[in-house]
Amino acid sequence: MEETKFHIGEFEGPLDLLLFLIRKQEINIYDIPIARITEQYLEYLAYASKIELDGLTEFYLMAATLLLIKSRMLLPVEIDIDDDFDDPRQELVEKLIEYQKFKKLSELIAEKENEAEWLVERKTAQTVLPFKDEDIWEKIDVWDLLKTFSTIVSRLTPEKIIDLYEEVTINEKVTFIRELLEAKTDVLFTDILKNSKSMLEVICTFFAILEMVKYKEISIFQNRLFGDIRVARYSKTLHEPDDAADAVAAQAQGTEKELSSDPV
Amino acid sequence: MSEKQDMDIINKQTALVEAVLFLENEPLTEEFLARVTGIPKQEIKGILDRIKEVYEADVHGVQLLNLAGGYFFSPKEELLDILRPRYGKRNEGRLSRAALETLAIIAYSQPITRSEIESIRGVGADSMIKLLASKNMIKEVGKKDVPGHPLQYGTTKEFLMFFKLSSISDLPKLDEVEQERFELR
Amino acid sequence: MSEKQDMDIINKQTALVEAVLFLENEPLTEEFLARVTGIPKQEIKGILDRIKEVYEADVHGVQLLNLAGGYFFSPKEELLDILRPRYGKRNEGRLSRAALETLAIIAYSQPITRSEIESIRGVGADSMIKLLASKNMIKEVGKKDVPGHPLQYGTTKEFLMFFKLSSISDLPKLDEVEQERFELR
Repeated sequence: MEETKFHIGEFEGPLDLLLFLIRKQEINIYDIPIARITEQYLEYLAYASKIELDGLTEFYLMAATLLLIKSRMLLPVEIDIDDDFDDPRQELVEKLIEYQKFKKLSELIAEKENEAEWLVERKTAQTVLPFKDEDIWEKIDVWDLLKTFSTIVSRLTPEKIIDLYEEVTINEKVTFIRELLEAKTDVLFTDILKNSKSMLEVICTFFAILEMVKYKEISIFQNRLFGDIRVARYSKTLHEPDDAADAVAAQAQGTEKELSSDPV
Repeated sequence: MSEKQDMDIINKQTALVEAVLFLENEPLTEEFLARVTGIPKQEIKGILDRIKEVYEADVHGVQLLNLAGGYFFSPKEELLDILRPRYGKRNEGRLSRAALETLAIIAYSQPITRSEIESIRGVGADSMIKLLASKNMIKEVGKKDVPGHPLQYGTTKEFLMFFKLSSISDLPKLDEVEQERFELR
Repeated sequence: MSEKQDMDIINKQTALVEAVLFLENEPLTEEFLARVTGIPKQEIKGILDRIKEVYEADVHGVQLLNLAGGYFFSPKEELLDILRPRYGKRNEGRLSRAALETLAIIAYSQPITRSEIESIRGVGADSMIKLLASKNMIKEVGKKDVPGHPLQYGTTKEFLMFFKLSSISDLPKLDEVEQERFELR
């Protein structure tokens, strides 16, 4: 075999291989030199079976068919006067042409598939018709919120839940501290911790405070070592006496990354 | 009734169908549109043709498409290149050559049995049939009236949608030269 | 440039804006439309006016509305009575669920950004955030320390009052079984 650069997986079946051999030699499909083609087919198969064992059954079946046709061709044929005898290759030729047709059609379909490679999707509608909004808020209570949230949570994949968990606790504490500071100008660390039952909550509270200090949302004070920490709303005049720094601080508030150098 | 009044009614019906097509986010059949709008089914087709025509104007960026018997608005093809980066979603699950060959045989020769497919391809078709069925591209459509009553397969609505065809008769055709090549002499 | 070419460009831009309004399916600002389409912001207004005018024709069932700076297509008023039995209820139902879900996420996960909400619910949150903010249930509470510094939302005092809570820590907790799902694995 001159070329053995291809392997069995490249052919979708014995018909595909046969078509390949026929095309390669530009043979007229209606007059296949069956002996030559059979020889080439078997050579290929002998090579292929050395490297691949799976999926060869059908290829061997075709080999048997080819050999059968070949032997029939060799048998002396009683030629009738009208010259109308059955060509042993007839059935195979029909199959090859039929197969070739569908190969062509599958190329057409493949082109269509390429066109369909991208979808442009419309987003799901949420507000379409004007609605009476008072209906929405009718009879909702805090348990509806919990129920809704727990349904949402149960829909989430574990990775998302882990993220959410971390955010919930620290962020919850941030919110809690904000609330406290809306009512009072300052609050003691121990007050914030008062309701904290678990170590995790204490840690989260601590992280929440650090976070808020970082964003210059609060200031923390401690008047003696190991004393209670006082948490107060951030006041820029306390930290940035000069005007230029004031402007920068005001601009940076809540958005900048730099750590605050507030004394602890 | 005056011509003016006729026109008013037609306009109102067209407007109503347009609004329903806009509100629903999926392909709608003529039957569905008739039921929802209360417009007689035999008039729906004419109204849809009218909407299609209106949206053909260059000023419009969406068009009325009809795939697999369902009508829906969709951005025009010439805008897709601009819209794709933001709104495009890659169609997952491209088919292998073997799957496409099997699908082509089923699409163009349906209804067709497993053994008929196998005789065309010269290889077993079991796993390809399972694969295509799992992708909703084909389904069982009946049984052949021969001994053993083997199952027959055909393509699905999803197949038409995937290949953007309004019906099976829209499948791409071989051109004449190719057609002749594949005629048996 | 010829008048014909000018018209072609205007038509193409109008078509593009229409397609974006259709795909986004919620109120869009002029800034957003300019950014997504690449059309200069000062030209967007003219294009929107043109779309508005086109859809005023009787044959159209939707119209371009502009509420609170957001442009969107909506069914015409005269069709609402016919459409409401089918779409009014369903959309209210859908809307109230969407609003409640969004509010629950914000309440339990605050502060939270729009894209975080969207990643949890899997759909756009813009219109729900606007709605909840207009009801004074949520407000902007800060900016997240990530590139782009997206706004973070949290609940308001009115939210606490509405749900008769003295503070956010009074929100009922997920029960133990569900809590376990939160445990780090």
